[in-house]
Amino acid sequence: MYPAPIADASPSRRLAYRVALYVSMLLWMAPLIAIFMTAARPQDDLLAGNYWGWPSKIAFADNFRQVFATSPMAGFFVNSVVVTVATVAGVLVLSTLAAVALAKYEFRGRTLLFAMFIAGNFLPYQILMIPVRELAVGLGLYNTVWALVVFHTAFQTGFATLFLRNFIAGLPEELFEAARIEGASELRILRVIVVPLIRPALAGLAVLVFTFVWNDYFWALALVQSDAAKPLTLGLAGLKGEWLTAWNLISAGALMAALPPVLLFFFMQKHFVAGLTAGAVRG
Amino acid sequence: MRQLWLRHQSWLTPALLLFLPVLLFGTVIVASAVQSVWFGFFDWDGTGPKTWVGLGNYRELFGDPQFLVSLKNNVIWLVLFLLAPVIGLALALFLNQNLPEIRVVKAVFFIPLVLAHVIIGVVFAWFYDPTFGLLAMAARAIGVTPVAILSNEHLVTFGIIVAALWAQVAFCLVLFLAGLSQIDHELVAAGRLDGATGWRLFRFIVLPQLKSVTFVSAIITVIMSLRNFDMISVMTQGGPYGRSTVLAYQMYDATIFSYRAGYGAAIATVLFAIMSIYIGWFLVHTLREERRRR
Amino acid sequence: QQALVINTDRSGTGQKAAFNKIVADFEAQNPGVKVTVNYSDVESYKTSIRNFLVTSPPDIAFWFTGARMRAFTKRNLFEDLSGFLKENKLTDTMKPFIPAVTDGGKQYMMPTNMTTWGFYYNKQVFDKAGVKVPTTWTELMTAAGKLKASGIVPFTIGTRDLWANSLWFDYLNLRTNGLDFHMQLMDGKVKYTDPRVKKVFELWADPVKKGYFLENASSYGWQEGIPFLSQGKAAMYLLGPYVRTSLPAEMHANIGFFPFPALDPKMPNYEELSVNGVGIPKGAKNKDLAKKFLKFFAEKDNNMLFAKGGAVLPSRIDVAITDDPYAAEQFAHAKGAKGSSQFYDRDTDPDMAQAGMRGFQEFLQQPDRVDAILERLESTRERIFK
Amino acid sequence: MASVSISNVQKSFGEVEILKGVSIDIADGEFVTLVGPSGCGKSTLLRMLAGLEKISGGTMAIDGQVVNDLPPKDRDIAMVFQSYALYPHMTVRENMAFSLRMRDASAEETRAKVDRAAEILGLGSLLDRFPKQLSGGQRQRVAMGRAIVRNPKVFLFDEPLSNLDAKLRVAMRGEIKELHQRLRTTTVYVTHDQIEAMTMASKVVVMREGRVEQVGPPLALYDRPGNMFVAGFIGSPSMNFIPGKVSGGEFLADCGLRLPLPGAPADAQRAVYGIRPEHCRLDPAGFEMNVVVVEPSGSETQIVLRQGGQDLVCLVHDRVDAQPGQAVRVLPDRAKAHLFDPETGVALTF
Amino acid sequence: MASVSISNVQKSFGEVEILKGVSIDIADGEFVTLVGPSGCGKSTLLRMLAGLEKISGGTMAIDGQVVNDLPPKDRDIAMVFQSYALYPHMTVRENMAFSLRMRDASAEETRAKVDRAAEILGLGSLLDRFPKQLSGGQRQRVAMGRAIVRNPKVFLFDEPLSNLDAKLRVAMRGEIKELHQRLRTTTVYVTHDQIEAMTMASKVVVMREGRVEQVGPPLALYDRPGNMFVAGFIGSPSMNFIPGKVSGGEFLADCGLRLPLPGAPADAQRAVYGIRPEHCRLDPAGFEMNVVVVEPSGSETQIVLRQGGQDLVCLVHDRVDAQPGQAVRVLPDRAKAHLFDPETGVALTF
Ligand SMILES: Nc1ncnc2c1ncn2[C@@H]1O[C@H](COP(=O)(O)OP(=O)(O)OP(=O)(O)O)[C@@H](O)[C@H]1O
Ligand SMILES: Nc1ncnc2c1ncn2[C@@H]1O[C@H](COP(=O)(O)OP(=O)(O)OP(=O)(O)O)[C@@H](O)[C@H]1O
Ligand SMILES: [Mg+2]
Ligand SMILES: [Mg+2]
Repeated sequence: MYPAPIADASPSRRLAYRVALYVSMLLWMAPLIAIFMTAARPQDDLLAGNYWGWPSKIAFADNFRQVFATSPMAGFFVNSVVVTVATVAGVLVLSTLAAVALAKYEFRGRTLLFAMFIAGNFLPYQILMIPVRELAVGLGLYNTVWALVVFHTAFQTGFATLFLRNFIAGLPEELFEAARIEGASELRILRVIVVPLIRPALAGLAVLVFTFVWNDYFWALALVQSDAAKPLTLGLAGLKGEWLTAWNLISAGALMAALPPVLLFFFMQKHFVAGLTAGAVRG
Repeated sequence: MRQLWLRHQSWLTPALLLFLPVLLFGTVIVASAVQSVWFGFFDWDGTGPKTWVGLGNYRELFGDPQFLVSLKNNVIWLVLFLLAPVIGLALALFLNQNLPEIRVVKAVFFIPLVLAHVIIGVVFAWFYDPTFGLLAMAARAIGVTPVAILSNEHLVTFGIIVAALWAQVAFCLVLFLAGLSQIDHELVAAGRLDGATGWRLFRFIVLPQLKSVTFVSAIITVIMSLRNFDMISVMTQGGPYGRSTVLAYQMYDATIFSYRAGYGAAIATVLFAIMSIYIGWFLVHTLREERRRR
Repeated sequence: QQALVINTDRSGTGQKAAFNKIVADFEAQNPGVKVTVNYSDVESYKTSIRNFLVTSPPDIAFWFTGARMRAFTKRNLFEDLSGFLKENKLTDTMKPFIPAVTDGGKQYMMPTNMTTWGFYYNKQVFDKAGVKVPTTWTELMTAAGKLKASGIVPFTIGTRDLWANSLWFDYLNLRTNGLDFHMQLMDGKVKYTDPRVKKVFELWADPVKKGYFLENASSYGWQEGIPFLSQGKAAMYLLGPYVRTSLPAEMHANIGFFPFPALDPKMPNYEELSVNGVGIPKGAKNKDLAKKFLKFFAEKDNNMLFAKGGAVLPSRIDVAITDDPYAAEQFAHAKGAKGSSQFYDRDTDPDMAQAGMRGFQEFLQQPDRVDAILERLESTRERIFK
Repeated sequence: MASVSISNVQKSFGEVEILKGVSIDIADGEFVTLVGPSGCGKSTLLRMLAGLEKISGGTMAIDGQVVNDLPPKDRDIAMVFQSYALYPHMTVRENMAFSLRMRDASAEETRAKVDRAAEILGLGSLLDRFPKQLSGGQRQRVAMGRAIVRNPKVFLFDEPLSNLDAKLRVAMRGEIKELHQRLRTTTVYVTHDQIEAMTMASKVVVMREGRVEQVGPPLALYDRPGNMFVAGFIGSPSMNFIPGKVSGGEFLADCGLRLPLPGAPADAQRAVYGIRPEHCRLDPAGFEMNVVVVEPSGSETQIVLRQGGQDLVCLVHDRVDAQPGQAVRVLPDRAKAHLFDPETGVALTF
Repeated sequence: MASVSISNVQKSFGEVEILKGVSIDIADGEFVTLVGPSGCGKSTLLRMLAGLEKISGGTMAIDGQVVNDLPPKDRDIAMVFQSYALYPHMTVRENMAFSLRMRDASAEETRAKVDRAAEILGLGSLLDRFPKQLSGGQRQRVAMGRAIVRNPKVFLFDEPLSNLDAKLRVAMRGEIKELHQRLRTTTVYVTHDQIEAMTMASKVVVMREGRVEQVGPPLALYDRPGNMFVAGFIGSPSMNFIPGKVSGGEFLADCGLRLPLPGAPADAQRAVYGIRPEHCRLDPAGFEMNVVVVEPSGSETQIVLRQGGQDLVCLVHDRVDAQPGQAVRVLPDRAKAHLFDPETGVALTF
């Protein structure tokens, strides 16, 4: 509630605040507006140097059509969806298991394992590139979407475990004890008590992991090369084409790539923010 | 069997629960990290046979002018990136009001968070374009010769940092808004009654309550600053002439373009070592917090 | 049902369309064969080929020739195609390009096409400034001076991706020191601090210091340099045919071409000619079918179709593109060469190439640092070619 | 020290009207307690007095000066919160010195004042601790210390003892009372604890749903509640309410009991008969009821009786040897009975 | 229903010994309350009985069967937690049905049992609500409902009412008592509320620092506390303790007062004289003391008196018209006085 609520301020101050709010919002969003404008521009505008002026015509649809025509974007999109959805599902399951174990059971090495998940989560992941690639090859997963799924699942499980553990640790111990007294086995407790109760956290986590994985470029580059397995970000790089300066198309593709996480974010804003917060600071 | 289960249940249950996650995380992440450190002792092109060179890579590294540039840039990143929590906090204070539309406004401010860094990099590269970019146009409009930020060896790193800050500020903003929502109103009320207003109320009453959020966002910001790669790759590819590289990028560049996986691994190891300080710091903090709560 | 997997980086619109047609024709001719083509963009392909050749080799892979090819043949990752080429008489019909695909006397790839390099210029701009197509270095410099005076950028260029810039070095070196010296330098046998190399940089420094190049070139990717040319803000661009393919067809008429002018009248006419090829990875599953495809691909019509798609030159000397004056011009240009190198980053070690191109980028921006740059390149050379 | 005058104060949060015209006058040095069910607006009123909430209507004056638009820091008021609201990152000394520091008091002055307050409250040895190193009672004391260092015009307390356990609550109650006797600072004290309200104040204000129900000295409220709400709210266990009608100088309850009346109200009037548990005694002269529960607690025994669907709670100071189900005779103390209007709840005088 | 026998039970957390040998026998159907200061190990003992904590030493038996190594679900025990521990994501019905579901009871059986429990507790109309849609008292009732559906051998309650406000606490206390009278299930009830402990149980166990101090029926503990700790702990306000010595059939307090003794202990013996506030009355025959505080609460008045540095709290049922500072005469009820050994605190019999 700090600073003083603007609702209590004088009308002129309230107006000034609103104006400042909208101006800053506009400035903040300028880069996004730029993408939007560019995606609406015909190629000729760019060649003619009309980068920021009003588009000579609104070529949104044309650009998108061309994006799909000149590249297997539809396929990339599907790959992205497969990788992201499979990863999210896997991460949710694995991290729930690990988080419960780390939050609610006492055993030797618990702190160590917990520390391992935290540390792994903050690793400069670039250092994993070569060994992970070798591992993918060894498992016969190289150049398939499953290589991405396996890597992302493993990496995000670290983060998700840290995050869920905090959340689960906040669940009252009595719920577990009550269930135990009432005759529930440990697995049953997990299923009928823990999972329903952490559903909001799982939702937040799902959105977060979704954005992380969806936006990944580096690992797609390292683990996948054929069109059949490329996700959207990598496909987007392909949009640069060999001989094209098609910023309008790249913008259109970028918009397309940005759309799912942005939409998801808008629909799940509450969970997303709660999730991010819980992941960082226990509230 | 039942007896056995009963006797050992206390550790068997967590063991069963942890088996898969730890196996996966251990083999893919932890083992790979260890392996990467190991590779740093070899001369290796990434596909062919490896030659043991011991500390050779490191010896070369510390004499490599490019490495010093990267290191210096890393320090700049680290310091400037810490503006993110500061700006994020200021913005959070600014946005922490009750207006009907504030939810939407906040959401808009959060958006950079969900955008791919690749996309952000591309957008900012246009923004800086010395001929057609908005920045150049603005400069010309006020009669100043535009500076080609991404071509200027002194400015380039700052230019990229600004782009990366955009996303990072959004991140800190989310955290601080959450932190502000958990401020104890009674403490603020007590502070007001005690005569604190404005800056002093913030400094003595509000800020101390945000300590934990501040710590977390600062540490994560530091780690992000050390990890940043995508932006550099998209905006300058380390240029001009390697002046905007950081360790993460140099490692990639060495491995991919120069075919020197062993050398790259050594760079990664150095980066890892630097980051370990912060990871360790964070760990200690978290675990202590943990113990305090119990 | 037989499957054939092809990995390629020829993903430009025109070439892709052409190749898709060739594939479709092949499938039609060979019922029961299913061809899968994986298109990649060039930059990521450079990374991924090193992985997939080792780990999950396709049946056919496109690649650069020369040093870039040898990097793999050295490690025995490509199938020996000497027999195949000979059987199909391709050693004759593709004769000029065979050295590029040869390593240790054996051929490992089949040349697919060739790329020529030279100056692309805006005809209207030249006319307006009263500039003629230069044939000597002096003329080029005079023309540039004139253009500069009338407010036009003489040379546009984008060096963010590094490679476009090395054309200047390659050509100046070929024109001053000749092909042998150039190749020795590429092979790491000559010091970068050699006075002959310095000489090249002295020449190069002249237009750089006079501000003939696009300002802030390193802010732009090579493609981003092209609009300056097409919009008439710049007059020339030393590059490949992509200049034209990037532009809409109606602009082509305004874009002219001339070779890198002569410097030393005594020096033979060496050119930079890049040969692209296609090979069969050692680990390919379906080598016979792959060869069958290559044979089909090498047929006159297909070879030409593919070249036209990319606005490049076919790899067979017995086909001629007659319906396109531009192509004919390029062909003549290539034919007139007394000898050729491929390209800086295809001729020298990749590690060296990366360091070298970065040095050229710095030179373009900070010509005064030439000595420091060369010192650095020399120490890199010593490390790599020890 | 100052008088406080609250006249017809209103407060709305958006559409919702929370305070519907509250008027209270507090004399200089007086100790007033504010009681009422949860959500009736006690805290809101207090916070408005402190300047933490805007005043939607009416006026508040301290020492004759209208403070409606004065910011908190200019009102010279100290407040003790239910959660104590100690600054967790400051030591006890710093907590107590904070308001002086905000007023840019000199170091010596601050030190002197804090030391004096610490002495009064017996906090001397705790000055360097942090709040989390203190027990509940100690924290409470620090919160008071923070209030008294400033020597403000008015003390406000918002349920200051509700987080303490029973024994400590009793002790702290005594301390606060003693403190008031010593400093004589005008005090407004919000509580939901009966005993606190009754024993501490010279004046009790009973609120309900944003209105003042009754104001008066504690025993006056106990003895002469103005209406059923106050009657039921003050006193524990609550007053028994028995519906019925007046008939021939007696009260004829609907359950059939005939109850003695203190005066002689109009006949045939429907009314509610109120009698406190402690004013019923077991007496052979009484009427018969069945025992439902007997709860001896050592010093006294609470008995729940039932007859014709009507429950009656009785509190007696003796041990009672009655078993549930057994019939006993009970007699209300006629002088202590109350009658209320069944519609309006207003006390009937007769 | 079953008997519970706890013999010499010990518990350590790491190095710290929390329970130092506790023995309690509980008969079938009995209602036992466990009281003691915070941290004395009440909850720990209860949790050990439920199987939630390992037993470090001694044995616990339910119905004669040693349960030391039995997991909670096999002990047939139901527990009501202070926080109620309702499953927030389940409706009231699902909450109550949970244990039956875990035992794979049939749908009809479950429905029948839940409906019956809901009826007993008056929860019928709330069955489809979620816990957060319930008031505190309703939640408490659901928690009990959850316990009774199973018809377990033993009920355990850990401060089940401490989250409720005073009025509701009284009401729920009655309900639990009534329920026990109806079901007659063996019950162990932890509380820190005097009144609860005294009024609900047939047996009270007073614990201190991991040991049992005294076990007995409530009034026996009130009337004959075994030691000073129990004497001070049971009863509110606490018993007054006055150090001094026995001298000539009288008690000569250190403060100079001469107090009457019920019997005739040995002379010159040093002792502590204990008298409850409610057993002191104002009486012209008494000795003189000065009034410090007078706290009338309506039905009774608490007076703090002082003499020679000795405080005495008095609780009288009348209004007292005394002012602080004034001298009054007070007389302890000789028959209700206690004597304790000043060293060991043990009650002296005489
Ligand atoms: N900031 C606010 N916005 C909206 N309603 C509020 C706000 N603060 C309080 N209320 C409402 O005002 C009413 C009175 O609240 P208040 O806190 O004054 O009650 P109270 O008498 O102090 O109750 P309690 O005894 O529970 O502390 C409640 O219904 C509450 O919900
Ligand atoms: N898991 C544990 N580990 C270590 N010590 C514990 C643990 N649980 C309880 N204790 C300690 O055991 C002692 C007894 O705790 P317990 O909860 O039984 O007290 P209690 O009598 O129920 O107190 P209260 O009235 O406050 O609930 C306390 O000192 C407590 O700190
Ligand atoms: Mg309140
Ligand atoms: Mg307890």
